[in-house]
Amino acid sequence: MSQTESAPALAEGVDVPTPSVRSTALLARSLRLWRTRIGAFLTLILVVIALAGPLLAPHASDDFIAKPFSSAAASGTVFGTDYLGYDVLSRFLYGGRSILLTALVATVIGVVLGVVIGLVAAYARNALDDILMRLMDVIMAFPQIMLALVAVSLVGAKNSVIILAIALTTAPRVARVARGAAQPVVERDFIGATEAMGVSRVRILFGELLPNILGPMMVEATLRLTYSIAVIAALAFLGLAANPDAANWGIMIQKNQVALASEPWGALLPILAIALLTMGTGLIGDGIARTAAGIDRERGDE
Amino acid sequence: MTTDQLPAGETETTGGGAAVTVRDLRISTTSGVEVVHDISFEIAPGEVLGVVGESGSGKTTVGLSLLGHARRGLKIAGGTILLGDRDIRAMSDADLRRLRGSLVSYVPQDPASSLNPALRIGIQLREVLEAHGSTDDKENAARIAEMMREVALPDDPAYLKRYPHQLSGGQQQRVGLAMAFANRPRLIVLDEPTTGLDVTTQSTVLTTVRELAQIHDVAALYVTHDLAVVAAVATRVAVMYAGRIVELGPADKLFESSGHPYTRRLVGAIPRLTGGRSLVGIPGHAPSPGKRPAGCAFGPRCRLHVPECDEKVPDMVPLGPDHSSRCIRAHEVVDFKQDDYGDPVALPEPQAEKPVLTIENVVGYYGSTEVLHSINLTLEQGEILAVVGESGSGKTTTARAISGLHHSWTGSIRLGEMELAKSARARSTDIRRQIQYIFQNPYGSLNPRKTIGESVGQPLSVFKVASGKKADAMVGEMLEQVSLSAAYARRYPDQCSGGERQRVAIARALIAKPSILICDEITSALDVSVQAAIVELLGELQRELGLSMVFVTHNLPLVRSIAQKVAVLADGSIVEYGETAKILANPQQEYTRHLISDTPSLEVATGEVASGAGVADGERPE
Amino acid sequence: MRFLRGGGIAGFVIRRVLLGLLVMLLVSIIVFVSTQLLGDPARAILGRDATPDRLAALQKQLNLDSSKVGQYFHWLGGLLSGDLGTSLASSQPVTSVLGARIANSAVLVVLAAVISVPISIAIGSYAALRREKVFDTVSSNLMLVLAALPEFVVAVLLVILLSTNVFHLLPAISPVPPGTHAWDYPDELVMPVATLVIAVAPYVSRIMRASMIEVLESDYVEMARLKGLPERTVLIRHALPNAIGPVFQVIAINLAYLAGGVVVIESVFNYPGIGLALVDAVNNHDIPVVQALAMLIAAVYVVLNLLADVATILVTPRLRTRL
Amino acid sequence: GGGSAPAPSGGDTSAAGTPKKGGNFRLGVTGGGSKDMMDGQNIVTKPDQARLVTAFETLLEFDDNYQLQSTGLAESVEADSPTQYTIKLRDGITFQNGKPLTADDVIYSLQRIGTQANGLTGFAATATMDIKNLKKIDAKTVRLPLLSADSTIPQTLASYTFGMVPKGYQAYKGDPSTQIGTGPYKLKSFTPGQQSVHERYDGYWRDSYFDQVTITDFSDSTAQINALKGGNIDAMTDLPANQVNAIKSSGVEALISQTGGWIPICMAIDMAPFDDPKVRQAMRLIIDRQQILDQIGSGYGQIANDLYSPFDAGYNKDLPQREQDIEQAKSLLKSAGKEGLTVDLHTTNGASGMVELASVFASQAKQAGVNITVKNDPNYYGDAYLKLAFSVDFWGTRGYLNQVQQGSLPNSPYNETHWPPKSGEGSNFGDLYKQALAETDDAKRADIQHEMQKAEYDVGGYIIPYFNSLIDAHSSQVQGLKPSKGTLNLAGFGHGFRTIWFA
Ligand SMILES: Nc1ncnc2c1ncn2[C@@H]1O[C@H](COP(=O)(O)OP(=O)(O)OP(=O)(O)O)[C@@H](O)[C@H]1O
Ligand SMILES: Nc1ncnc2c1ncn2[C@@H]1O[C@H](COP(=O)(O)OP(=O)(O)OP(=O)(O)O)[C@@H](O)[C@H]1O
Ligand SMILES: [Mg+2]
Ligand SMILES: [Mg+2]
Repeated sequence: MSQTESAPALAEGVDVPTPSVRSTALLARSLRLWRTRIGAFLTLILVVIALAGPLLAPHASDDFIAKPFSSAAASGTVFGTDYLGYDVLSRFLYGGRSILLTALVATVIGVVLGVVIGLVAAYARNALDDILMRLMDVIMAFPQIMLALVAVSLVGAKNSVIILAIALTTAPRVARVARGAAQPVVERDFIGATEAMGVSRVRILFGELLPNILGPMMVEATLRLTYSIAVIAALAFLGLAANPDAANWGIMIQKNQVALASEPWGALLPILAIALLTMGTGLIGDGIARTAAGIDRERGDE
Repeated sequence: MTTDQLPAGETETTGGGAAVTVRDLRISTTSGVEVVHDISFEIAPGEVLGVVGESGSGKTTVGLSLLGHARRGLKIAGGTILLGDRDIRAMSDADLRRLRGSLVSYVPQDPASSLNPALRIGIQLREVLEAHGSTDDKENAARIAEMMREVALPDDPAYLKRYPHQLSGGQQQRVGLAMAFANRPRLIVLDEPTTGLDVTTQSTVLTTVRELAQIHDVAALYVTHDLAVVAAVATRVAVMYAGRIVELGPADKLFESSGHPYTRRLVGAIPRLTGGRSLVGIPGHAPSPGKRPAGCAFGPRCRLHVPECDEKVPDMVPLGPDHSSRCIRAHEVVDFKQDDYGDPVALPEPQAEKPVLTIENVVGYYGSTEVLHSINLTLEQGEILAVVGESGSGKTTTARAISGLHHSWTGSIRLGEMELAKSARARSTDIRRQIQYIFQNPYGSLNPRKTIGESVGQPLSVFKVASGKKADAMVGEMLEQVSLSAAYARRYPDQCSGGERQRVAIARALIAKPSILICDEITSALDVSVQAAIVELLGELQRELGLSMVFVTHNLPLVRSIAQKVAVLADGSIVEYGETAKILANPQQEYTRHLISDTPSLEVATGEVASGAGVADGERPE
Repeated sequence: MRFLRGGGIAGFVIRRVLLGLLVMLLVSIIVFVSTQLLGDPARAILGRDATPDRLAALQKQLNLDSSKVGQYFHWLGGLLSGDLGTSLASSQPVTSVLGARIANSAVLVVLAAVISVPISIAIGSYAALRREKVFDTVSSNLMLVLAALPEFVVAVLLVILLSTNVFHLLPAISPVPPGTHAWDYPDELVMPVATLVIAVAPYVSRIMRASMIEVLESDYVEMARLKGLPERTVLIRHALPNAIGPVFQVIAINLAYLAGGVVVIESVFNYPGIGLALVDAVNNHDIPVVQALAMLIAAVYVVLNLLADVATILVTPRLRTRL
Repeated sequence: GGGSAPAPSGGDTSAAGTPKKGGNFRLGVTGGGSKDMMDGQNIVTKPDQARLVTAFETLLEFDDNYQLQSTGLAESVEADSPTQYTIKLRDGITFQNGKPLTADDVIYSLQRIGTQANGLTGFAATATMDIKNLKKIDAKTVRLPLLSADSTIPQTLASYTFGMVPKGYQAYKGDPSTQIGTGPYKLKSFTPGQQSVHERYDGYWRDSYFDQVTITDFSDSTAQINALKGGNIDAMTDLPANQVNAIKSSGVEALISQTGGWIPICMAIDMAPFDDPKVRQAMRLIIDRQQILDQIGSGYGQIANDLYSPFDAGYNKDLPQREQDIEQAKSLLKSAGKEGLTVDLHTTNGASGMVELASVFASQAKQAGVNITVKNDPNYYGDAYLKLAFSVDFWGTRGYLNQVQQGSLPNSPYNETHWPPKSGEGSNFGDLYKQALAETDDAKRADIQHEMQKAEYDVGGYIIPYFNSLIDAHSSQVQGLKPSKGTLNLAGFGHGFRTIWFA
């Protein structure tokens, strides 16, 4: 390590590297908070259930075990049977995958779309910004559930339709947040520095701007995932789900909720799962948000 | 609120008449890390004690403790704070509340964020009176009017109906002062109340503080990191370093014959209006709380360091009446001559008749507002041209127009013979490479998500100079050239101090091998010692590489130390343009004269230069 | 956006209204185009009974042969003059089909808003004050749990708890017989309103908490304390007005969400509001009703946003005086 | 074969106590919406059915065993010849405005149904009636000539959409006073999609007990059950079969009526892959009827044999009950070259059980290597309907020939299976139908029907797993409800709300 005479102490370095704000580090740091840990734990468990569930299921998802809504004792199962006489536990274990994947895919598409729009709008700072955001306003004027409802009734309850409807309604909400987060970043000098260098706009958007709003975007993404899961469940509750014979938590709630008072598990298990999952992602988002805020505070005003 | 006021009188007190007495004050974080250690001082009524020190040395923390307040996460861990003879630490919350704003008041660093944006200033003024028992509306109104006049603000009701954002920074700060003096306190704590104000406003505020303290016989603690400001306002000065007072004494003594190496170097780092001496920065930086060494905290940066320094924290060594220093070699230090720091240096002669940059009739706009009026400048090869002026005079706009970041202008800017397009994007790669811009705020000009190496290496790939291993090697070399080590390439900006970040920014600009460097107030966000180091570095680079620079600043003394030529901007026009020494010594324009006289400087404080008219009649319409 | 300046608060409101109208115009185009996709309304009405002759008869009756553009302007003209067309399903004017339902839903939403907004602002503020203390921890986590429960779950649980299985305190459904008003049946409103309150309160209180914390950390609140102001004054005069500004937007978005969220709640409680009407109209492909509801809900969103903007401006002098 | 329906409950309550007058009977009905209407001869939604029977009555009536009775407005409906009937009205019957029921009203009523432009449900059933030449013999007698022989006329006249309306009658258009029928309750108010209120008509010719009947629309059965349990309604339609046990505990009773309703899986016999009779045969061997009945109907219902109209006198009970036979199904598919067949089965939420049937059948088919993808299409009854190769539909109780006329003839309005075939077995189905219509001798007609059913049994396009039960629920306060084989819920809504009362 060479050092010039005029800077003897520099190489020994900075004694306290202030906390890092890189996104991976952000996630790792946020895991120091209990709420994030609990959230991650809940999310992990439910994701594992959703993904590995079919391997654990005592019965096939379409094995008839006993008469519909038989009690656990009467049917010799853990949680009784559902509205058609399937094993509730097995249906539950099979049923997470699709809702999770649907919600995830929809959210990812929506968030990516929203982030791109938000970044472009924030960076444009001109009429394009206004036009984009007004367009987002127009889409936002339709509640998510309503748009999904109309879309599903137009084209049928296909997964692709549900995904598109949710993605489309997620995007403007994300775009708003992304734009809000990117606006102050756009004003910062390092963007000017890259502009002066002549770096292409696309590079500036995704190479310079994007990494700087990852924190709030991660919070937003978990929040949106939470909403997506809830919307899909609500659609199923209203009787609008793709593939009615598939094991699916949303459909389980809809079909079995009639027995909530007598044989509750068929509806209660998926309700709990969805509640815990949304709670888990919510906690993670909260944790990331708090960590990001904490880092910003520790970093001091810039 | 005049019941327990001390009789007006002597300012030279150390005895029981002190307005405030602090003994062995220790403040730590709630988790137990000590932030401020063993602070002891007194302030007499009517006296202004200046507290200086680098960022993070604990100035604010000490200041707030005089109000019995510790910021979230901090607590007062030990020692006594006596206000007159009342022990603040023994007071109940209710008593403290009654104390604050009446006996002790506070003027915050940033008036813009310390005034409630949702309340009219009249209300904010009135509530200080009401909170301390004055409920008579008429009386209060009269008192408010009086306060406003004292701080030289209009006292009409319409003005009081304004919101904080409808006031200029200087006016806001004076509202803060009015609020602080409202209940005629015995002690007032001012926390860098002029940082961020332009020189003219600053000088007004300083005058106001001094006069108010004297007239009302109020003791004041004036916190700042600017020695020149302290020189202008304080009678005594406490120098803080790493949570300790390292030197305490009368202001003039401290600047002429300081007894601590840190103070010495601080003084040496301050640019002089009279110039002629190169600036010397203090390399390295202060250790943060919890990492402070067992011995002298300044030891690792000290040229006079001896092994004994590391044994224990040195005691205060008395050096004279009311003057002491926390250095075991204090007596040797006192004997040094200040001029030992900073060699007299002649700025290199520019190679004339070879203008690298020509600005002709440039008129700049924001929207339809004209903010630059026909600017004409030339920059010779190897020359540093300083652009100075008050805030809003158009300095940044000029700099950005040259670098292609401000697109809305007419006229002509030529690089050598080549006409420049307005937008950087429209310029050729080579032109973009030749003109490099360095931003004011080192915190904002580096992408926090990129490593130093990525940031510095970016021009290489954008200008297709090099890539891969070769680029990495060049980045390493460049970092060393700006006095960082190649290892910094792996760090992120938040792992670097402000000065280091600014070096990185310079490295990023230099790596493209530019012919012109545009520097926009690149040192104003930094501590003086760091500023000096950066200026030192730029001077070296200029000499070695023959760079030409446009150096934007509002710091006139700094101009004297670095630039051959200076252009003075006022309201978007160049009012004066020529050789630095000539203009500073013999300003032709009233505007320039004001600028010079308003600039607080050690020369004035130490009597090297007679105080200009500006300080006295510095009142300018806002 | 130079023209977006000047004229003070009135000018601002006028500009926002114009902008809102522009949004509504775009919304109307989208609504019209997308409802065209709903397919042949005649066939939809007849369903299984769509024999060719009945189909032909109905198509003629519905006058579905003019050009799309013509239909759009005809529809838009109707909208502007308050004529929303005729419901395909019931052959009644849309206004009379929806009139009472809009009133019913409005009662729900307004009650939910009036209850949830102050409550959540109070909870959020108090949690911010007692940051990291028991109240904050408990309320934050409770809010998180409530936010995680989809509202139909909340509704179903409330029914089980309060009316069918555990206690029999409240009616399980809220049918609001036609010709009467929702507020004539306060007991029937309790559960739907409670569900909506639970749906909204977590978000508003969370934002309020965050905003309040930010304000409490601000220099001016610290300064207010250092001025020796009583804590009450610090909170009520200094903190609250500043903290509440950003919350208006969130309240607006949440209330707008309520306008759509009633779909599920109305279905659980069999409450005759626009939510049920929407599901029904969508199922029946009752285009005029879907169009009217979409426009209504969008209008609610636009108006709420406008109100939020105005409210934000009003509590934020910096924005107000810049106009 | 045979049903395994658990003993219906609630049927014996009627024995208890004597009828009492008074009370507001609150009925909750699902399946309604803004399409709700009121017309003495037409329905769109299920609540419309309940509304119709409050005020309108038919000339003949079915009893609880789905046998024709002349307990209705007509004293008698006699066949003078295969092509002519005479209708004799009962004395002393008045409309709710006090006007007596006359031959003119009957002629107006039948002609109203028989006019295509009116778009009424019963229009198709009037195809054989010579509507134009209806003739008033005297004030109480009407002659109904036919265009061709039709032995199903009495059944047709007993269908609930053949209600008698006063001359000049129009469907409800906002004025309750236009809804004048001969029934026990008079419309007081009506808001489509929400509620209708009906007051007792004091001049009614039979007994009725409630002061008022309130019919409320429900969007789903959960809310309905909650309302019933919570005491907000007195009775509800269509209790999900799997809830029969669950509700018993809470002062609520189920009324289970074995009906002739059926949910067929329909194979279009002229569309691939079902144009091959072997494939159709295989499908019918794949299905496990008992399992379907147990899982979908919770056991409430009766195993069927791919034939409809079980209560018809001409129902062919001799054909062997088809059982699941996967092996044979496989070999049939193999010989048809359709091993590992993959096919879409279209269904919709049109009636409860339709989606579930498709799901359960799909899972059963896997055993035979047949891959069925269930398509739940909300627009099923749109353009696609009747054009699908493989779909699920639903039907209510009907006499055999009535049903054939609705769904199994080339010109039937709802022929999902595209039956009958143009050649081969069953191609004479249409001729046999005409013969049966013309046959006045019950035994001979039954023989012809047997032959028709044999063809459908062998090569038809329907898979009919079971006849479902109508399961409704009511509070134990409601008396007089008995199970009925009829089409309408709650035993024809307590026979137009006149044979039930509050305890
Ligand atoms: N709330 C806090 N919790 C923990 N440490 C703190 C807190 N506030 C300040 N510190 C630490 O205490 C030290 C002194 O801070 P202080 O703000 O008093 O410095 P300062 O001299 O006023 O600096 P500046 O010139 O930047 O205002 C710093 O090292 C800082 O990191
Ligand atoms: N984005 C902007 N929009 C409109 N006007 C602007 C903008 N930026 C600067 N101005 C105006 O242009 C003029 C020149 O501003 P400029 O930033 O060049 O001043 P400066 O000399 O660099 O000031 P400072 O010392 O405060 O940095 C000022 O009057 C300022 O108000
Ligand atoms: Mg400070
Ligand atoms: Mg500037």
